[in-house]
Amino acid sequence: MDNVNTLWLSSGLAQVQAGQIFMMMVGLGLLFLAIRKGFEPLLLVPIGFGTLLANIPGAGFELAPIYDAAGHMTSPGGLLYYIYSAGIETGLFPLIIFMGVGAMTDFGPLLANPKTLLLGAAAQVGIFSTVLGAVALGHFGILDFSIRDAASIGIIGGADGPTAIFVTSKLSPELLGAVAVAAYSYMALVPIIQPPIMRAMTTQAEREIKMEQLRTVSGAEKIIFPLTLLLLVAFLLPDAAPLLGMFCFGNLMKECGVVARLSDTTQNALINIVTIFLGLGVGSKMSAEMFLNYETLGILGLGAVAFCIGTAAGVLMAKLMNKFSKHKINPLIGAAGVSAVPMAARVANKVGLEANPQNFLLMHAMGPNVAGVIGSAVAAGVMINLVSGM
Amino acid sequence: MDNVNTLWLSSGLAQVQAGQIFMMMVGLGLLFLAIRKGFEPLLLVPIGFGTLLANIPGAGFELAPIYDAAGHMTSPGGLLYYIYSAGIETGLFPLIIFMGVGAMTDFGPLLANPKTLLLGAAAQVGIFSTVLGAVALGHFGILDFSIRDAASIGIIGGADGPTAIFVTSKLSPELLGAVAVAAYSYMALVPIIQPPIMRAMTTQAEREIKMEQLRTVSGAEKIIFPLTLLLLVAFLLPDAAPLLGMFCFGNLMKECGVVARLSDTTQNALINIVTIFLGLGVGSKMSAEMFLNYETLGILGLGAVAFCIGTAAGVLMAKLMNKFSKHKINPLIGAAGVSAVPMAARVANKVGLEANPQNFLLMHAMGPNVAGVIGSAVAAGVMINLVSGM
Amino acid sequence: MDNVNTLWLSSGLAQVQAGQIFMMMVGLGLLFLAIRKGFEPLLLVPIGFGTLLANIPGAGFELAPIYDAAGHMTSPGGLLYYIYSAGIETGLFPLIIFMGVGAMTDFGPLLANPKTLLLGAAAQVGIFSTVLGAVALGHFGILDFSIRDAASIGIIGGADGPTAIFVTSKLSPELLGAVAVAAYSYMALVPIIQPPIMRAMTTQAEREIKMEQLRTVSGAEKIIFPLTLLLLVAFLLPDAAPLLGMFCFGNLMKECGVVARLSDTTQNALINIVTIFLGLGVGSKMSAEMFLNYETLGILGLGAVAFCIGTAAGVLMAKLMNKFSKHKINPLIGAAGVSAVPMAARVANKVGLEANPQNFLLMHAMGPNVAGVIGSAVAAGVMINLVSGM
Amino acid sequence: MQDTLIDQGLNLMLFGMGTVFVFLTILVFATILMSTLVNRFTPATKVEQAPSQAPPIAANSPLTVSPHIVSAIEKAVAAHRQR
Amino acid sequence: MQDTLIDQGLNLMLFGMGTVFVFLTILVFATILMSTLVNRFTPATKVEQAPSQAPPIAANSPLTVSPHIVSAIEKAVAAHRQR
Amino acid sequence: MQDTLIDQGLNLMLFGMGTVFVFLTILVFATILMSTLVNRFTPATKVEQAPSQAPPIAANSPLTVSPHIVSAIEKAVAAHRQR
Ligand code: NA
Ligand code: NA
Ligand code: NA
Repeated sequence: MDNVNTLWLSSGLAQVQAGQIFMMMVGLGLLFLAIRKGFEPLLLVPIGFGTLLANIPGAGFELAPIYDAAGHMTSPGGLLYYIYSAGIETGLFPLIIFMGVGAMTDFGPLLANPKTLLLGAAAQVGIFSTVLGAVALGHFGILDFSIRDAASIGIIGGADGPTAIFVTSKLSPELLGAVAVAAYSYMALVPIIQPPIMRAMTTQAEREIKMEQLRTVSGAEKIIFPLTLLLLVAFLLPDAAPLLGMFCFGNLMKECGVVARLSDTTQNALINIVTIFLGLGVGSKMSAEMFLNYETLGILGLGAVAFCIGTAAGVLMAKLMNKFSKHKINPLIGAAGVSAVPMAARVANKVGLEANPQNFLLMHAMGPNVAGVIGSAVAAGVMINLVSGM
Repeated sequence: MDNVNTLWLSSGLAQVQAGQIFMMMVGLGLLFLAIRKGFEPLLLVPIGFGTLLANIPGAGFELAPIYDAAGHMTSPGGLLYYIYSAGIETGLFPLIIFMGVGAMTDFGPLLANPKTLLLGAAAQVGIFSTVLGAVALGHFGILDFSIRDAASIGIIGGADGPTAIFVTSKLSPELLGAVAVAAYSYMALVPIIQPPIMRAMTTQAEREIKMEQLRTVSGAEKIIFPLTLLLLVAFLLPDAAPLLGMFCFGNLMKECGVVARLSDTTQNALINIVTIFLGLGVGSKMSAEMFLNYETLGILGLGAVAFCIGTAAGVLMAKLMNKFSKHKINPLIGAAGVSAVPMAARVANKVGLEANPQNFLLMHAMGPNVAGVIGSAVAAGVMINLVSGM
Repeated sequence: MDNVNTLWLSSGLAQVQAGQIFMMMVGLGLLFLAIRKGFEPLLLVPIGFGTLLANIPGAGFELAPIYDAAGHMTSPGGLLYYIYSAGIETGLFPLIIFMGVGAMTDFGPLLANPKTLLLGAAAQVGIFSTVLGAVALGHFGILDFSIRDAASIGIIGGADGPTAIFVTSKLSPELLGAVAVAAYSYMALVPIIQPPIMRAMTTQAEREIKMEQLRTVSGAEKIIFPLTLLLLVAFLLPDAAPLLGMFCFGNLMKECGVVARLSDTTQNALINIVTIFLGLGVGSKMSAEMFLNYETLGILGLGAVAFCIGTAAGVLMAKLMNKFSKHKINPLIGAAGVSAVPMAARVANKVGLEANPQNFLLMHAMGPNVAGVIGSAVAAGVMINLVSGM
Repeated sequence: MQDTLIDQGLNLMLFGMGTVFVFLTILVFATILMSTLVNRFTPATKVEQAPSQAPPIAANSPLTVSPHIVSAIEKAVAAHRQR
Repeated sequence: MQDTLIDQGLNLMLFGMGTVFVFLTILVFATILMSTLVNRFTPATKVEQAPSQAPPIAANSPLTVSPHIVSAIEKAVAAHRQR
Repeated sequence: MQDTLIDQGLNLMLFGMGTVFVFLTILVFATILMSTLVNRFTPATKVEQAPSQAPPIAANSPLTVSPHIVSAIEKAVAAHRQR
């Protein structure tokens, strides 16, 4: 009878709390969005499943190992604990993913038209105005946000998953679940969020602007650009060096042409392995205590605002640049400055085609699109630096 | 001359013990079985080679690193030590392999005929009757087995390598070598062990039973099944959640169709890397002190009994089910309930073809075959739970 | 204003030291050699980039994590710190790479003509005479070399990157950057360093010697050879067992033919992943304090001498063997005994074709070439053993 | 627990095997229920949805080969032709 | 710092956005300078060098497939033909 | 040991180089012996066994490409044909 009791007491039904059931529904919801709606499935499938695992009553996926006084392990830790502490707390997984993203990035369109970097800068207004929104909510006691939390929430506006995870795991690890879910969800929603804003901020004539064909970029330029970027980062903003350093390393491996087998593994086996574990590890922070509160609603709301402001700022910046330059820019590509590579560039292309079926903006939009990645990594570096000193 | 002495004293010949030589012969024997006889080579090649490495006199493959009082490493540990402590003691490697196995598993045949799950349950009788055998040997002082050892030995009957390694590394790490070797060896011997039992337990008429063609299973069912299984585990038997959770995660990645690149890496690069290190790590427990004793003979004997009983129980269960159902089951597919995927299903097919050359049982046997994986993971969970409380 | 100050103080420009700028130029130089000159790019691209990262002022790539008294992490470590401490300090990365190299090695030519093993032995004279050179420099107070440093410098003459990294990380970690750079640079320079020496040490008639066609080697011999080598190592020189054990394991996986999927992953995804991190980790030891001193110049000079002496010794050994054997060896293949697989074998082939356009030495030179790998792993083992006792 | 080893073994057999059977029996019913529900709710939308939903799943196996390998294959094939 | 939360947020906005704009503006000029220098110094050698330098870069994508896969592909193609 | 550095270096040279030569010389004989034994015992069974044993080894290189890639290749080839 003791055994029946043991089994019953250890069963999920005997231990389950309402919060866990709710979080499992959140996990199932994320899986639904990822699988049926195609919301960034590469990350949301592992995050959703990790949410399920982390909320199984009594399974202990997120428990740390226990050692006796002599240092012997008396109880091994749970899978998600090891993943989180080895890969996320240390920052390794986001950095390795950034290396892989770098190895998949083509800076050609950006090099052909470098001033589109400014569009990538402008879109980061979304990040910082969201920070302001979060501190306002915190200041007036509406939600419990510190300056560290505000920075982590703002970075959602960077529309860049690994950057958001890197910053949040350093500044506000308890918000990691909500921030990562918001970042990936809104990235998936870019085709719904951006077009109305883009249309509202531009005239038909502006949307019809046809841009000059991009010049051919030489292989040497593509090789030297990541090194140029790294050196600038090194001397001006070392706090952005972890993210941008690995990004440039991946890109150099791709472009230099002599380490193709390393570049190939970086873009495939390595980034896939790390993506699986990163997603599961983020899931481990999706516990009821951390997720089921008004702060999460605030994060989701602020994240949406961040995307909208970033989109608008990119478009406005493009319009401003057109005032000073005779090579006109179609302001729709400014919206691609939020990053969300390559979705935002495709959206710019699609809205452009609506205005003029002969106007292909895709390659033009890739410039601000990758500029947005650089821009939010820079914003991440400066926020980590400033917030740590506050 | 000191140097000659140093070299001589550090040579293998000066340090070797009889047990090490014997264990190296065991390692060579495992390599022979794997390479020439095709015994589960993916695991037995690394285990066999790991056995050789672990028994090289003075090479220190299994030594822990040494730190001075200030925490500086004064002597790095051996390769096998790092592998064992990072991947096996923590349970990570068996779990990652289970994820890969999940990503390779097709639940279609099981979903088309869910009652074959009961065949997978019945075959686990092999596990628990072996536990009884082991405690009997322990109780009467014939061999030195505790209840933890008995559970680890019983799990050999689950015919599932990663499950056996997971349970044994938690309950009786010193038996890991013998249990893993027995599990993989008997899995390789399934085509020799099972047919005589299957023939003895069935009549010619039973073996000729032709089963109805399996219905087509929809993609949606295949996606929802791993989630259903996970939720049942979560609420009824959280102790089985690590193994079955990762199994369901791998399967969901495969079936959902939106993360094909993750599923592909899980089934290839990731599972291959982990398999190599898992095998080497198991080899590190193949030392003379742990392996060269009567207990190992007992484990090998009990393991064989476990396979036989499991096979018989699966066949008998199928015959029992036929008494209550009008959709007749060919009892041969009950033997596939021990798991040993896909070998046991092929054996069922082959014995069936002997009885009736038109009777293809392979797909029918895949149902109980994967049910056996679930069944032994459930048995593993319940044993870890109950034994820890004893 | 405080914030401007914070940003300025944390910028690279405010913190940079002359040594860091110089080391960044060294890193760029390595990248130039790797990308434009094709110097062993698989290693020198990651090492060069790692050098850049490690010398970014204030970026903290090489910092250890900081824990508070309760064991909580207050500051995560840098990427390069984790890579170095997990993969290089422990010896794991060089060993895994050696496994991959083993899985890419064909012992066929060596088995067809086993006495070419002696050429691989002779070329190790380069290692040990360089040790003598280093201790002479140390003894006379010209440079600050201990016996451990001398052994690490000598191993450059082994012309085998992972072996050099393995030995140096154990004996003189502070020399790791210089030794690894020298080893890979000179391996890349083999086509320039070796031919003049080879021509100077041989007559035209010797270079024209045509060797008998190699016999066919059976698959069974190829399977049993790595086991034979492992057993000899186990009993005679266990200190060489880590390197040669993993080498033999990789080779057995390749040759046994039953674990092709493991062998394939070992040769591709796994070795590529580890190569990237090994290179970055080596770069983390490329700091100004460790690299910018006269010792580095001494290391570079001695390394070049080591290659020259090794080449000459291999050629001389071949000429000596011709005095005692009626099956003549073309002495050019002796130069391949330094290893630097497969570059040195190709150089022997090319110099041979200059002398006689019909004389293809490539396959004959592969024997001493892989023998050189074994020879320097043996030398590494014996040096680690003897030096640790001094 | 201060049971004898045999008692412990019998307990393990009894409760272990019982749990396995109970769990898998529940799973049988859960699976049947799941399949029934899925097939009841998807047929309605099946006629239109089947084609739209089938491809991602059918496309699974070809997609597991990354696009650049496929393009490399096509190049290899083209190159092979030209010989 | 003992600023209020709002002050901290404003500071972060001001200095953060400023840094982003300053950094990316500098990067614009650095990139233009880099491209100009690269294209000034390579054209001279371009006529001869272009063909020799282009291949390693152009060869990039096919090279990302390891040689043994390519040979396997060729075998597969050959095998497929013979059917 | 309180030898001078030079003594240590000479010792290392002497015993190191000696060990390398002794070890590799033993390996030469061990290899010759191994090959002789292998080829003595396999020829007898070679006539029948060669075909059965050769395939798994010969099959090595194609097998290193996983089956689903091979099938993808065949599909790509088929698709390419139909164009
Ligand atoms: Na961005
Ligand atoms: Na089983
Ligand atoms: Na060598």
